Amino acid sequence: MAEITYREALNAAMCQEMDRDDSVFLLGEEVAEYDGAYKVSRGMLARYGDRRVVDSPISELGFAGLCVGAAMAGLRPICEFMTFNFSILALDQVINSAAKMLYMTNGQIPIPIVFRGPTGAALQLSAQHSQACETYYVHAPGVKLATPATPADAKGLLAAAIRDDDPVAVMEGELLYNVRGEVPDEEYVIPLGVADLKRSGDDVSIITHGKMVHVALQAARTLAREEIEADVLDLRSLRPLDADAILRTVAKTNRVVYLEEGWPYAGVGAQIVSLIQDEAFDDLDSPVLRVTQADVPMPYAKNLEQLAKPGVKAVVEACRKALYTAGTPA
Amino acid sequence: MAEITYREALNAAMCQEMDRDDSVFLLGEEVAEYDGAYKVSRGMLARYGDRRVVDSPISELGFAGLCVGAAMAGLRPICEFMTFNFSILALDQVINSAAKMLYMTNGQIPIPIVFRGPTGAALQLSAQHSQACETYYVHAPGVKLATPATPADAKGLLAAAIRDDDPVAVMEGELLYNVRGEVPDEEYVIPLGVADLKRSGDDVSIITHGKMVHVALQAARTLAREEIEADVLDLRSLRPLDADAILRTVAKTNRVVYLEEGWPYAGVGAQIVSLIQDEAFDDLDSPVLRVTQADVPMPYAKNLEQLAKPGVKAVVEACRKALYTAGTPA
Amino acid sequence: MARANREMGAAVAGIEGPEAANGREPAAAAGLRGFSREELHGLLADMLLYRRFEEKAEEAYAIGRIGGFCHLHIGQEGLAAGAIGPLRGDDLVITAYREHTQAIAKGIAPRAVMAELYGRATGCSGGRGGSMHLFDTTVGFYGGHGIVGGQIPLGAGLAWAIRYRGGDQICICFMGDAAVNQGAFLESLNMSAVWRLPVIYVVENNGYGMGTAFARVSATEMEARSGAYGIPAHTVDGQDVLETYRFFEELAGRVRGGAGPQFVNAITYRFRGHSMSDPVSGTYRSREEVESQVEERDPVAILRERLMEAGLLTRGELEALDAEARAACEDAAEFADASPLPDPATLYDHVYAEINPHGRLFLDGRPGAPTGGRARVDGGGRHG
Amino acid sequence: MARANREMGAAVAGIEGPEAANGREPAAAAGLRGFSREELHGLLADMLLYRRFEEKAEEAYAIGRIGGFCHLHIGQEGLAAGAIGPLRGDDLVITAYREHTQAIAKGIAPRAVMAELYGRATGCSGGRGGSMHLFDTTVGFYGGHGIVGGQIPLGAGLAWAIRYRGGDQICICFMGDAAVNQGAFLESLNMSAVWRLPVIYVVENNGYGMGTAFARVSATEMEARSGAYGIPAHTVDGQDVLETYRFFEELAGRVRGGAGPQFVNAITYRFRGHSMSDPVSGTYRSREEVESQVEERDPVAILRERLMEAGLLTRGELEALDAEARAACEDAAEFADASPLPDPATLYDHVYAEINPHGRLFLDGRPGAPTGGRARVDGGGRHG
Ligand SMILES: Cc1ncc(C[n+]2csc(CCOP(=O)(O)OP(=O)(O)O)c2C)c(N)n1
Ligand SMILES: Cc1ncc(C[n+]2csc(CCOP(=O)(O)OP(=O)(O)O)c2C)c(N)n1
Ligand SMILES: [Mg+2]
Ligand SMILES: [Mg+2]
Repeated sequence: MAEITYREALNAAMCQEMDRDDSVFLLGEEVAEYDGAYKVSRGMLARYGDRRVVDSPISELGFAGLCVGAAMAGLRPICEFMTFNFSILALDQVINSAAKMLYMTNGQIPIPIVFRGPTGAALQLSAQHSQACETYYVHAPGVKLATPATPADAKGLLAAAIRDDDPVAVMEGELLYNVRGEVPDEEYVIPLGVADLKRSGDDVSIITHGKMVHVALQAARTLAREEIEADVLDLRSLRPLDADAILRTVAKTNRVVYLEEGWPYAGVGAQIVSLIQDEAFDDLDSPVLRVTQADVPMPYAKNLEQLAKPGVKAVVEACRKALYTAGTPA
Repeated sequence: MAEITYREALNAAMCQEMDRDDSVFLLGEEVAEYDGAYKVSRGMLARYGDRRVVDSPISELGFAGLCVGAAMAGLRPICEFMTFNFSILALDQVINSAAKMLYMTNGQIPIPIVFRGPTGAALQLSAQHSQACETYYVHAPGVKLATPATPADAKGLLAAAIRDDDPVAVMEGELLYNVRGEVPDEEYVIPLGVADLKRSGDDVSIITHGKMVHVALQAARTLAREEIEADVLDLRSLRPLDADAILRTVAKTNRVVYLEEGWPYAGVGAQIVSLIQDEAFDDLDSPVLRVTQADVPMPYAKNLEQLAKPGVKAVVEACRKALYTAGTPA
Repeated sequence: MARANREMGAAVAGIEGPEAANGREPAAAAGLRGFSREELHGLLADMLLYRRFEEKAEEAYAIGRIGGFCHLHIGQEGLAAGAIGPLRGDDLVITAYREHTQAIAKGIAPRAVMAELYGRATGCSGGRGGSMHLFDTTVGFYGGHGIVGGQIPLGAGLAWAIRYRGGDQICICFMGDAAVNQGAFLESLNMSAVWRLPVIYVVENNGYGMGTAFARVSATEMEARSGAYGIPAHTVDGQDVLETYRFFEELAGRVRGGAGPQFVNAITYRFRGHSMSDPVSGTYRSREEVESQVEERDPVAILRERLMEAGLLTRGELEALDAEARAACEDAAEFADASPLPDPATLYDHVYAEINPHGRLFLDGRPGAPTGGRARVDGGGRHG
Repeated sequence: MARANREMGAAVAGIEGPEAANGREPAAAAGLRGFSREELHGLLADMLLYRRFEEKAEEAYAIGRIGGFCHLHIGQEGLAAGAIGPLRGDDLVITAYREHTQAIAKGIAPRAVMAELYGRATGCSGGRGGSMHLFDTTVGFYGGHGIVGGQIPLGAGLAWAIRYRGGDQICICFMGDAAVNQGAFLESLNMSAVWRLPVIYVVENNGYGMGTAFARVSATEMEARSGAYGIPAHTVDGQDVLETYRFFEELAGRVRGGAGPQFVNAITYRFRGHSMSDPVSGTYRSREEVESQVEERDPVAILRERLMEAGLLTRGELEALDAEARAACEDAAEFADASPLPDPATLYDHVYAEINPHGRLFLDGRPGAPTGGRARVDGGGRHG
C-alpha cells in the first residue's frame, strides 16, 4: 500500500485494466502525446503505443459516438472528456446511443464504455467551465455513474467501471487530482453500488458524493468541536445507488443534510430527498436539508465564486438547523 | 372565445406576437414550406414570408446557436425543435450560451429566445423518440420552462414566453395538438409562474404538469367514484415555479402525488418532493408519492409501452396509497 | 446476406462481348456484362422481395398492425441490393431509420423484420425497437438509428474496431441526404480520414429530407461535402442496381485493401411520403415529379425491363419470382401476426447488461422493477 | 475601434511609387504602400499595446492577481490589429477565449479588460466573466466564449440579425484551428452559405490546439475546409499586419457589399504556452521551433523593422510609442488593482433579465436568493 495521488490512482486503474484486457483503449483530447490535459494518462502512450492511447480532434460528439460504436463491436473504450463541461456536446451520443442501445437491441449490443474526466468547479474558471454534470448523467436509465472522492476509491471504482458491461460515467475532480492517500498496489476493484461511511457519528447524517466528501469531513470536524457528531456517507456511485446505506444512516441519526456541488433544481440531492421521505418517512425528525451550489451560473470573481460554491460553513449551518440548534426551521 | 385545438392556439400565439413585434421570427426544421412537421405553423409562411418563417437544415446545435446569436443582437427568435428529443444535440448552446450569457456579460446581453416543440412520448415511437426532456431544461439556472396542458394555456403561456426577456423553453405534447378547448380570441397572455388548479378536492393533491394534467384529471374522476376528491394542480411553468400554490394544496390535503411523464431519477418530481418536505414538513400526513415513467428507455411494443408510461391506474393507486386506503405504505 | 451475394458465376453467353447478336451489342445488354443469369435473377428477386415487403408493411400499418413512425424504402431498393449485396457476411452495416430492406439485404429474415415492425417478441429486436431500430449482430446489421446523423459516429466506431483488431472487414454507414448537415458528419468523416478507417459513407440521396429539398439547405452539390476531409467522393445511380452493385463490389474491395474511407453520393428517389403519416406529394414536391420518377426511375422496373429486353427474363419467370416474393412477405406477416407480444415481465430487462449485486439501479420503486442488493446477471451480458 | 482604424490619409511620400530613392523601391517599403506614416505608427502602437498588455497580464497572473484560465495572444497580435482594425465601429466581433487583445482592438479600454481579468466590478463583464468572457456590446464586442467552437453558430446568428434588419454591418467570427473539427463549424458555415450571411470566419491558425498539431487531427489543409459549403477560402499571413490589414479592409468591403460569407485561414503562431499553466514548449513542439518563430515571425518586430528600414520610424519614436503602451498597461493594472470586487449582494443579479412577478425562479432557498412573488425587474432587462 503506497501513498499516491488521486491522479496516479486513476492512471493505475487504467493500466491495471489495459494490462489484463487488450480490448480496453483510451481515447480523448490530449491523452497521448501531451500525457493528458491534467496528466492523468502520464506515460500511457509510451507504455501502450498509439494504437491504444489515442489523441482525438476536438469533436466531443464525434469521438464519444466513435467510442460507442467501437463498444458496439465489442471493444471497451475509455473515453476521456477533458472536462465533463464539454461532454454536453456529446450528450446525444451518451443518452440516445450508449444508454438506450442495449434496450433497443433487446440485449444484443451491450455498451461497455467508460466516460471519464473531471466535473464541477475548479478555481475561477467561470460559468462555462465550472458545471457539475451529474444530473445529465443520472437522469436517463442505461448509464451508471461513479464519483470517487479519494485515491483508493479512484483506483477501485474506475477499475470496476472499466470491467462493467454497461456505460459508466466516472466523474472526477480537478481539485482532487493532487490529493494523496493510501492505495492498494495490487489488483483493486471496488464494486459499484456500495456507499462508504467515511466518518461515523450519531447526531446528523451528511450524505454526499465526489469532491464534496472532503467538505463534508471538514464540516464534521467543525461540528465535532461543538460536540455534534456527524455520519459522513459517501455514496461513491450514484447509479447504482446504495439505498440501504442511506436508509441506515437516516435510521441512525434521523436528521440529514445532502451536500452536492451542482445546482439544486432536479439535482442528485432532490432524488435522495425523495427516496428518504418515501422510504424512511417516520425516521425523519426534521426535513432533509440540501446544500448546493447557488442557483446561478458560476461567476468568475473570487468573492462571488466562493459565495456560489457550497462550503463548509453552509454545511455546518445546515447540520445545526437540522438539529434545531439554529432555532426553528424556516 | 372560440373552441380551437391546442395546435391552433400555439399558432395563434405566435401570430399574435409576430404581429406586434417585427423582431420575432420562427426558425426550425419544416416550419415554413411544410407548415410544420406537426402543422403548428400552418399558414405562417404565407402570412409572414420567408424572412420571418424559416426552414432550417437538420442542424440542431447550429440553428439553436444561430438563434441564440440572433437574440444576442436583440432579435426574439422562436426556435422550433421538431421534437425536444432532438434538442439534446443542441443542449450545449442552450446551457452554455443561452442560459449563461446574461450572467457572464453582467447583464449586457439578454437572450429573449423561445425554444419550443413537443416533448415526451407519443405512440410507439420507441426509445430515441419518446423522451421527456424537462430535467435537461430546468437543471441549469438561466432558462425558464413552461408546459401548457390546454389550448388556452398554450396560447397564453407561449405568448408570455415570447415576450419574456429570458430564454424560455415551451414544451408541448404531440398527443395534445388535437385537443380542443375554449381559447380567448383577443390578445391573451398568461404570466409565467402561476399554477392553475384544474380541479378542486380536499382529500389528496395530484400535482403535475403538461400532458399529464389530462391523466391526473381522469384519475381524479375515477377517484371521485370512490368518494375521494382530488385537487389537481397544474404547475404550468416549472421555472418560475409556483411554490405558493404547491404549499397551498399540500396544506389543504396533506397528501400528495407528483405525476410526470419523465424518468424518476432527478426528475421534476424529485425537486417538488424536496420543496414540499422542506417547507411543509409538518403538513404531510404521508410521504409524497411519485408516479413517473418506468425507469427504462421507452420500448416500442404496444404492451410494454403502456406498462412503461405513467397512467391513470398508477395515479389512482398512488392516491389510494397516500390515503392509506391501500393498506400500510411499503 | 441477400441472395444476390453469391459467388460470381460465369458471365451469360450472348451479352459477353462485342461479338453479340448481329455484331452490335444491344443497349440493354451493355449494362448486364459480368453478371450471370442466375445472379441477375437473384438481384431481381431481392428487389422484388424488398418492394413487396414494404408494400406489406404499408398495408399492415394501414390496419393498425404496425405503429409509430414507419419509413418505407420503396423506390430506393436498388441501394439495399446494390450496396449491401456485394458485402461479405462479416462486413458491418449501420444506417438510419428507413432500413427495413437494408436489414433484409444484410441477412435478417423477413419474418424477424416484420415481427419487429409488429412489436412482437420474435422480432429481430424483440419488439423493443420497432421500425426504426432493427438489429441483428449475428449478420452484421447494427441498426436502425433514429436521430438524424446519430449513426455516423457509430459507423466510424465500428470501423475503428475493425482496424483495432486488424480485421479485413469493412463497414458501410448509410445516411440520408439531410444528415450531411449534422455536425456529426464533419466530426466522423474527419476522424475517419485521419485514422484511415475502413468505412464507406453512403448518402441515399433521395433529394429530400422530409419536405426539404437538398438544394434549399445546401449551397453546394453533395459531392462537395467530403473533400474537406480528403475523402474521395463518388456518385452512383442508385436506381441502376447493376451499376450500383458493380460499383460497390469494386469499392468494397479497395477499402478492404486499405484505401481508407470513401464517400458515395447514391442518387435515388423516395416513391412514398416521408413516413406513413405524410402524403406522397405536397407543397415540397409535385405529383408530376413523383409520377415521372415512378414511371422512369423505378429500380425494380429498370432491371426487369432490361432483363426482358435482353431476353434473359420471361414473363413467366418474372411472375414466379414475384409470387415467391409475395409469398415470403405474406408468410412474414402471418408469422408476425401469430407471434406473441413481449412478456410484460421483461419490461426491465436489457436496460443494463450487468445488474450490479449492490445498490439500486432502478429508481422508480415500481413493483416489477428489479431492486438493489439482488445479484441478477442479465442474459444480455457478455462479461468475460 | 483600435487606433489604426482611422481615415486612410494620404500615402507617405517616398514609398509611393517606383520613382523611389535611386529608382528602385526598397523591399521594406513595398509592403507599406497605401499606408500613411501616421497609420503605420498607429498600427505599431496598437500592437505594442497588445503585447505589453499581455505581458502585464502574465505578470499579474504570476502573482495571483488573475485566476482561472488565462490564454495569452502573444505572437498573434497582428490579427487583432489587422483584422479588427479595418472594421467599422458598428461591425460585430465574436471570438473564443484567447481574446484580450481582440477586445481592446474592438474598442474596450485596457482598464476595463484588465479589471475583468482581475475579477473586479469595473471589468467589462463586471468581474463575472473573467479572461475567457470579455464583452462590451457598446463597441460591438460579443465575447469571449469558452466552449471550443461554441461561438461559431453565435457568430452566424449575429450576422443573421444584421441581414434580418437590412443593416450593412458585418460580423467577424474568430476561431482557433482546432475549432474547425467541431460539428458546429459545418452547421454554421452551411447555414451561412445558404442564407448568404455577412460573416467572415477567421481561423487564427497558430498550428496547434493545445498540444495537438493541426496535421495530427486533419487529413487536409485548412483551406480545404470551407469549400464543402461553397464558401471561398483565403489565406493571409497574420504575422504581416499590413498585409492582414489590407486584406481584411478589402474583404470586409466585399462582404458589406453582399459577397456572402468568407473563410480566412490566417497563419500565425502562439509564442507562449496554451494557457498560463502550460509550458511554452514540450512534447508537442520543440524549443527550437518556438525560438525560430519568435526570432523570425514576431508580428511586432516585423512591422518595427520594416518601418525602421524604410526610414519611417526612429529609435526615439519607437521608444516613445513603447513607453506609451507600457504606461497604458501599467495604468490598467493599477486601475484594476484599485477597483472593488463585485458586491456580494449581486450574486443573483443577471441570472434572469426579467424576474417574473409570480413563482420562484431560484430553487436553492438560500438567504440572499430572490424569492418568488416579488416583482423585481432587473436593470439588465430590455423589455420593450
Ligand atoms: C436530429 C434529428 N432531427 C430531426 C429529426 C426528424 N426527422 C426524421 S427523418 C428527417 C428527415 C431526414 O431526411 P434524410 O436524411 O434525407 O433521410 P430520408 O428520410 O430522406 O431517408 C427528420 C427531419 C430526427 N429524427 N433527428
Ligand atoms: C468543447 C471543448 N473541448 C475542449 C476544450 C478545452 N480546450 C480549450 S482550448 C483547447 C484548444 C483549442 O485550440 P485552438 O482552437 O487551436 O485555439 P488556440 O488555443 O490555439 O487559440 C481545448 C482543447 C474546450 N474549451 N471546449
Ligand atoms: Mg432524404
Ligand atoms: Mg490553435
